[in-house]
Amino acid sequence: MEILKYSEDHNRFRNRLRKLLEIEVAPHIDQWDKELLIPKPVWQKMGQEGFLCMSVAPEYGGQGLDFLYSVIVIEEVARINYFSFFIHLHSDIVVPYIDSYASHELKKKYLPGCVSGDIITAVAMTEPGAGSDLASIATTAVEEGDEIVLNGSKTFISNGVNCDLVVVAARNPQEENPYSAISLYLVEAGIPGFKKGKQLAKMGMHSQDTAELFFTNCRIPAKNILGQKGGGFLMLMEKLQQERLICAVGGIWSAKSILDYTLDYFKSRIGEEKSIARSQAAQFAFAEMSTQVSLGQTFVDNLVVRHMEKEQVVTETCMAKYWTTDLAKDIAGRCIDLLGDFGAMESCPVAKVYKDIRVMPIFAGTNEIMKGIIAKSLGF
Amino acid sequence: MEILKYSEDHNRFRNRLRKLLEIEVAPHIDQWDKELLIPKPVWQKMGQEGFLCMSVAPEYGGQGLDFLYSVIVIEEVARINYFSFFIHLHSDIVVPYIDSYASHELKKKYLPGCVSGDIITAVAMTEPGAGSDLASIATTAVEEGDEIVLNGSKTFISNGVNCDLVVVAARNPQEENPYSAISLYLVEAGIPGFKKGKQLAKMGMHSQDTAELFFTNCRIPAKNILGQKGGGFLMLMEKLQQERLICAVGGIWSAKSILDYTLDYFKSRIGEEKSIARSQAAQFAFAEMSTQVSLGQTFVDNLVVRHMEKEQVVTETCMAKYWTTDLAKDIAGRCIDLLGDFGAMESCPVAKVYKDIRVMPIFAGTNEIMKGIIAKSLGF
Amino acid sequence: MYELTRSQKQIQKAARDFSKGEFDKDLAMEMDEQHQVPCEILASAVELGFLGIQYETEYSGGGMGLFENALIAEELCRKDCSIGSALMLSVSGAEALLRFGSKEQKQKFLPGLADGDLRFGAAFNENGMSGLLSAGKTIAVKKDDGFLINGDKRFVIHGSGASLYIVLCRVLGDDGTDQGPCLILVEAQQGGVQIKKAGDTVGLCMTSFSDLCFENVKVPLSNLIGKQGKGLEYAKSCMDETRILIAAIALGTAQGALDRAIDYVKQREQFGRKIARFEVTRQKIADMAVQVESARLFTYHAAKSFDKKQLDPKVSFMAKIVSTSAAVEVADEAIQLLGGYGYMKEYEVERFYRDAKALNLLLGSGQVQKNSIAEKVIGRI
Amino acid sequence: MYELTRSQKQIQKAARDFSKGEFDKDLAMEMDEQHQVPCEILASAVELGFLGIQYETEYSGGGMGLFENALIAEELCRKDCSIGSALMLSVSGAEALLRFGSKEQKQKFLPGLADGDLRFGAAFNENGMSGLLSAGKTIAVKKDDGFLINGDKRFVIHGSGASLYIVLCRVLGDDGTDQGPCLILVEAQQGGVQIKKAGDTVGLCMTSFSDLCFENVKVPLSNLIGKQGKGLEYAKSCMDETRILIAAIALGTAQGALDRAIDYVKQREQFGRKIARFEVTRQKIADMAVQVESARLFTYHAAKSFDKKQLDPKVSFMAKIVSTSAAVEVADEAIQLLGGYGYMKEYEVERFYRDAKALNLLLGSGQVQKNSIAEKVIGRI
Repeated sequence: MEILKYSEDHNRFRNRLRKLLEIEVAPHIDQWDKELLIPKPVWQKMGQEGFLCMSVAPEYGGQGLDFLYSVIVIEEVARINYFSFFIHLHSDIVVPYIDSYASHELKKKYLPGCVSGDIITAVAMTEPGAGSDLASIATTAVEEGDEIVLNGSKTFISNGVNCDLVVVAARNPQEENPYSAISLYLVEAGIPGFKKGKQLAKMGMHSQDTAELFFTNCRIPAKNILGQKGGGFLMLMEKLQQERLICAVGGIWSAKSILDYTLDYFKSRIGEEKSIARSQAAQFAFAEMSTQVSLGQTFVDNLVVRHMEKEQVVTETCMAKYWTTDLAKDIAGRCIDLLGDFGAMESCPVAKVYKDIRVMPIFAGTNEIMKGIIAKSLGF
Repeated sequence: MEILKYSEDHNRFRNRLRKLLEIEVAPHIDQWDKELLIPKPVWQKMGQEGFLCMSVAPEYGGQGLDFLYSVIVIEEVARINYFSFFIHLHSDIVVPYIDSYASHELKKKYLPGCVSGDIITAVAMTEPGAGSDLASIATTAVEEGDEIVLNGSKTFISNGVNCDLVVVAARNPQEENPYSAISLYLVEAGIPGFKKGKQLAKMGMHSQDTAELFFTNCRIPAKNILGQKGGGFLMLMEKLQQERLICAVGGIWSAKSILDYTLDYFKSRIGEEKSIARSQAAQFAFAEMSTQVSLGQTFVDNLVVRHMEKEQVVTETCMAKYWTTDLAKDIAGRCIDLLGDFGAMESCPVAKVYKDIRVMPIFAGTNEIMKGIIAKSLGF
Repeated sequence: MYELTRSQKQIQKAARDFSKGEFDKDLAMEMDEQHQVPCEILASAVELGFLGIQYETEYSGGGMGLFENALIAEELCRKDCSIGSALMLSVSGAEALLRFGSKEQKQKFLPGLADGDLRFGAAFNENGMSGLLSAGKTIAVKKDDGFLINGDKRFVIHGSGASLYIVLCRVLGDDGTDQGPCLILVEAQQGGVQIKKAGDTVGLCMTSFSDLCFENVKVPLSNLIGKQGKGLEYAKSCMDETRILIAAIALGTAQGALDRAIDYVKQREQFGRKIARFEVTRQKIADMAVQVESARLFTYHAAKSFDKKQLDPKVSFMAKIVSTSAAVEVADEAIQLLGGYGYMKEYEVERFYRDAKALNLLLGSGQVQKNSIAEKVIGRI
Repeated sequence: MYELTRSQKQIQKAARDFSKGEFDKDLAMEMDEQHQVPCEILASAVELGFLGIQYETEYSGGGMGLFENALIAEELCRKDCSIGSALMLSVSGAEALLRFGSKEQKQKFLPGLADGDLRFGAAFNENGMSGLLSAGKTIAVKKDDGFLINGDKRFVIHGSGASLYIVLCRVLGDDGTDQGPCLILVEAQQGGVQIKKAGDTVGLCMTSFSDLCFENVKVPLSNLIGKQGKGLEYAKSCMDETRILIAAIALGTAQGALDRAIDYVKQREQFGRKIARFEVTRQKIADMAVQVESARLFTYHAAKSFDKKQLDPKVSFMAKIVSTSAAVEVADEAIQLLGGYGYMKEYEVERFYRDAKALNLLLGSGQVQKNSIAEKVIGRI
């Protein structure tokens, strides 16, 4: 019983995407990792071919496709082990804020560019002093006539260098209740008072451009607000299910991709180095990891279906996010061990992934935050 | 999305069973554990009420019900933490050998009694020298006219004291290929040459009557063979999917039952001992265990559906068997820790279960055997 | 570190010989099932001087250290964890008196400490197996002519056989003023002392755990140990010794389970060869050996540092957690390696597994130990 | 065990002061990224006598033991694992000559061993990082006037800076008869020796690993170390020292990651309080501290036993596996505690994590170590 029912259309979409990634992306990864950036034309190419923001309605230039298309994109990017390519952040995390909460006017203005890849988006929540703790966001948004003045700084912003448009979470300094103080605003890159910091040097994900963003008396039109004033917290909460589910899909597919690579490599050497491939300990390690991947896959697939049926699966997505991302990390470590002489070399794909995916248990709410939410749901 | 679709009939069945277990079984567990046996009338009561061998066709006294009824029985027995009550071994593991492979005559003779609980069954594969390694079964079956003469001994036979009818695996000493030497025979208790040994003293599962069986020139009618002569290995293989799936259902439900108990106990003390219930470490432990149970549950439920659709899910059931039974063991250990002062007392249900379920990762093929099978399926 | 002096080697060998001679598997299975204290073996261990070796000779001890005591615990528990632990735990409990008692008290109560006549019970806790120290529910009202004690203590190790209890209680003045936690000596035969079984445990079944109930028990003022108000502090500082002893017991338990697993895998055949030849078996044995060695290093290190009065306060907690966790995991893996036999009482490792779990919980689970370690490691925030 | 003599304490302090004075975070980040050997720091460490302290004074060593060397490794790596490991690994490789070389060989080659001029490369393996010893592909044909060597060796630690290699090769007589594995000294400037970078590693990026290629390299017969046919045995017996050194490096790495985690959790606030106050943080820190202490106990124990010539053969494998696993896990948890900052190079723990993983693989992963341990523990079947 396949849990996810892919149609012929889905499969064609997947095949087109796979080919495009193999030709236009995979050969350049090393180069982009060195340059610490994915060139914008790559985004535009993806957009032209219909691989960005598939869920956006045709009215705004999109295709109005279901969530399975997003799942396919994540899977296929994981298949080439290119975790720095944060198109899902754009397509399935940031743009949905605009799609769900922006005025018709803003949507007309920005969504077509988001779909085409001319506009790359980012979301700016995290601050130096507010990581997991959103209630302590310090960036302020003060109304002055029909303008909003933003002041503050954000950090760890993915797509932070490439971005053309940012969803910024900021607080109304007059509101004391932190839960009704936060609003979300659309801010265009390049306007006065908005400065991008230099790219942060990370363990991996080198061509994922992560940066700090600074707002100094940055003025934006008041109508650039998303949804209700003070509704930021609720909007963030509402979108978290999809965000975490996407992380879980990425987690399980990266685990699977690493495992598949290692298993293939290993089996290809059965002839050459019998003692290694015949190692019972190695075989058991593969048996254990395959089991874990199967378990995670079944769980995540089931959640995808429930998410698409608009079920509330907040707790379950937290479970999936933490379990699959921890799993991906563990499997990367074990596979490096199994690859032995090759495992720790930079030239080994698993070694690269090992560095890339270490961020997964941290981003989109650390796995400790996930456990806290799960515990709450149990009645604590 | 509920994976298992229980009908109203299923639910009524479950409720009737639950009530019966609560009234007729639960209050007597301590007593039976002391007596090291479940009295036969309890089996008969279960049979009368339709809770044994539900899958047997009406022609042979059964109800011809689907596998979900078997799942319900396992779940409900796990709910009262009574793992010694091996009715699933009888209903869903041993009797299916008879149901699938016995002659019409044998079925007419034995199945109605199996359904009613008048005949309790056991399966005798394991021998002192052949645990996981079925190919080395040493018990012999020699044809003499229209009789078969059995010689050898079996060990760790569950229901070994109570059993009235045993499926015995024995080898044809003339056949050298171990895979075509094994046949299965039906042997009635009480016939000359068949002796039950004394009950083996175990860590837990005290009222589960596990014993050695001895065959000394034990003569049975030749027609008591199941299926083809020499087909034992294949028959065993064919039934293993269901056997392991049943272990996995038992594993996940025991994990769930322990966790539920501990969580309830814990939360009931929030008022009393705030420091304990507010412990963040304890809350995270519950979050982690709940996640594991959810993952296992989804995986096992999905397998139940696929098994019912007659899919080949041999590898997946091996995965499920090892993962869920290890999980149950681990969760029992962690819950004992969480229960603290109460956890290690014999009077604590979790402490009892801790001893009972330690056998799960061993029986029905050790978890190491499971990993070996999984590894084979990966191409080693 | 492993270098033992000649006399230490002799002690070790004597303990090994004693356990081989006196411990019997069938008897052990029976005592385990009946929750019996192995009184006869205990008497003979006392007679031969195996118990209380860490006490000074003037109190009938062996005048040696915790390290020698740990060596004995390891050997006895390696042979049989249930008997060994019952023996080793029977002479603990007097630490507070030894360290903080007055000369008079020691002269009065301590001679005979290790000769089996006088066994001590440290009645410090009011909860259960976790042994959290507490003086909340036991009140000693200080009158002119003595203390009047009322309240309950729980889970006193071998409390039923003890003739003298060291009780952690809260002292109130006659006017009801709180004078803080104190340790007070109470003789078991004193009127008003009731001793009950604390309930059967899942492991360590030959060790008795008792609940005590004090009803208007009167003891002289001279039974106060050390200074008033210091009781909790004294009690806490004595727990190092108990934790190290438990670590040593667990070390022996782990080693004993490993021994049995190695013996089994070397004789058992499956699929045409000894299972000791399978790589996965070998990897498991190696894992187990590493854990046993960790337990040994931590236990020896803690005991030796203690004897030199140089114990780093976090180390006894670490030794307890490492050693008891090793025992649980090694015994668990031993069961798995023995397969169906591992689940049978006759093969013993199931008992090692249950005892290990009980040791792991005694004085608090891993979580409790780790919170204490964190306190020392993180320090002031 | 922790008791250090006065001179050991001085060495420890000197190493700590040196690392504080000479190691620079920004420079380290750069050298890591560029895969550079920290030559200047190395020179100054040599000058101050921190390297080769375990060698005899006549070979410009410090005349001390592996234990003192381990203390230095721990301190340097605690401050910076990449620099520290690059330094400590730079003077290893000469063990076989020291132990099995003739007087003449030692007099000729060893003076200056620890003074930085002459660095040794142990060319024992033909695979890669796992360092499985092998003499299959390197052949030395024995002629009347010398050995003629052809073949490849892989992953020689700091092979590019070495001036002298100890090469494990298979010796063939002139007539082609196999005379078994031997260790032969080869000078780097010898004609026919080619040195290549073995490739970039994911961690330990300041340590260079080299592949060697020998093409008709001719060396005198007097360059044979010890007896013919004993080469593999010699090489194996030298690995104890390397494993203990790696354990010490990993110990420092683990401790360094823990230090950084503790500092961070004590200053970082979330949800209105320092994260060091959250129980889950504290439990993690306790777990990490236990692992660091395990690494320390095993490393010190192994080094001390080695110095006393009492090393139990399984212990160096255990020390290697325990210590490097501790480093990986402690660094991993440190990253998690630091959250987003942990993933940033500036906060260093990501480098500790990568280095730890490389240390874990160097000379073979856990599986390899465990198979060796099992051999010793299970014995003959």
